[in-house]
Amino acid sequence: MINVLYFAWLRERIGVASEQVETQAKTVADLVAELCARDERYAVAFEDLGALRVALDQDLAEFDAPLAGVREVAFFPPMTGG
Amino acid sequence: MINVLYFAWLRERIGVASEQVETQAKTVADLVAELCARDERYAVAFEDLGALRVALDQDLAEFDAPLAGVREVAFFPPMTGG
Amino acid sequence: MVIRVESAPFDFTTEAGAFGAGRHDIGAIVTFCGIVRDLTGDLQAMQIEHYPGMTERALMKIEAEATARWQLADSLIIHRFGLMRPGETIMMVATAAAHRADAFAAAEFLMDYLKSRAPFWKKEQSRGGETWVAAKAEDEAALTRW
Amino acid sequence: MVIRVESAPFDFTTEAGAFGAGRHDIGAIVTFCGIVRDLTGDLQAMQIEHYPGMTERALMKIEAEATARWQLADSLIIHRFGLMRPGETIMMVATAAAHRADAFAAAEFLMDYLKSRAPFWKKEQSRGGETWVAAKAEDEAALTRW
Repeated sequence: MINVLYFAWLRERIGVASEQVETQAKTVADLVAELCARDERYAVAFEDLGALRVALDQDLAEFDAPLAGVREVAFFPPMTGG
Repeated sequence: MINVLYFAWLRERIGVASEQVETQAKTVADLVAELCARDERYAVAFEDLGALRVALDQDLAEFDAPLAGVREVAFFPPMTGG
Repeated sequence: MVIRVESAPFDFTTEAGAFGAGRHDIGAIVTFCGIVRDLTGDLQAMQIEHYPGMTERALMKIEAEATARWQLADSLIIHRFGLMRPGETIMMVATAAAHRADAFAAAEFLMDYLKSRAPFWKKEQSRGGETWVAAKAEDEAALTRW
Repeated sequence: MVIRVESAPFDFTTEAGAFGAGRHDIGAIVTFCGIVRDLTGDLQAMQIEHYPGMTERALMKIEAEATARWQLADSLIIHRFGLMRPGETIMMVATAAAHRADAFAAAEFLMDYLKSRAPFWKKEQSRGGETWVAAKAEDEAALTRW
């Protein structure tokens, strides 16, 4: 079980802020593919991965990063702090 | 008649903050030479012109600048504001 | 070295006044204050969302990096989340150092990283509706100078 | 755009708080505050001499140059002269802009020029005697970046 979080417009499009996902995905990209296959909302939200960022256990990561041992995955648009 | 001002350690070495000088000097360098010829204090103070700056009527200038029309000449070490 | 992530308004004046107060080893203090601006008069509010936990973690990493790169006597980051009105203070950064070059460089570094690497997202609310603020290419490019 | 050259102490907190207050076209405020530092504990006081008339003139030129180069909503320079104790504020600069890059660049520009082109001279008084602070080659070199 992985805790998956969504922020900003990604959260709005998917319609939930977080969810528990049962997955055997090896990488972030695999997890995204699983989610997209599950529901059209995900497919639309994840259409352009170049416009999205991912954090694994609260550290920024790449979409090809392995999920082994990861407890929390967060997806969000580029950050706009400051 | 030109009003000549001295600041910081130059003022301390020459012993006055300002003085009226009767001069026919054509350039700042000529004026410095006149002053140095006048008294040993000036010769010592103006020994290294590279360590000094000059302002003509309150604008920074070079030592070869002409004095025509200038009413106030100021000599001082490099500035240390801020 | 203080990091605060909070929703309540804070007083920039008070924070800036307290920062570095009473110390004699500080020659230079630089502060940056980010404010909700409204150039057109259309903006009603700005909503800032963040990622609790990761935000503090990211800011701590950024501040540790600045402290490793420059000679800093102290540093401070305050960043709000939630709803803010035009003219309200969003965040501030302060750096203190013996010399001004360290204080300036560290403050700019903190700002550049905080813009693109700390998990905050801004949404503008105007009469016309709500819009998520897009990240700027120039903000990402600013990171390459460090 | 305000320039003040004065001997009386000023309160950085109050000045920073009043700067840009109530305006909605400002997104970024950068402040720099220069403080009498005493790294060794030997310094008793700092005496700052200036060239009345030329000082204001030089600061106005520097500020006009900054305003011409960057998009500034406002700027402020306060510089003291006379006797100051360790920990006291010597001077401050503040810049306000819609965007942070303008505010930061203008503040650094003002500081760099003010260091080497405004007629102030610092003298340190310690138990061992009095010493005029020498201009640093790095301060002169800093001007070449603009």
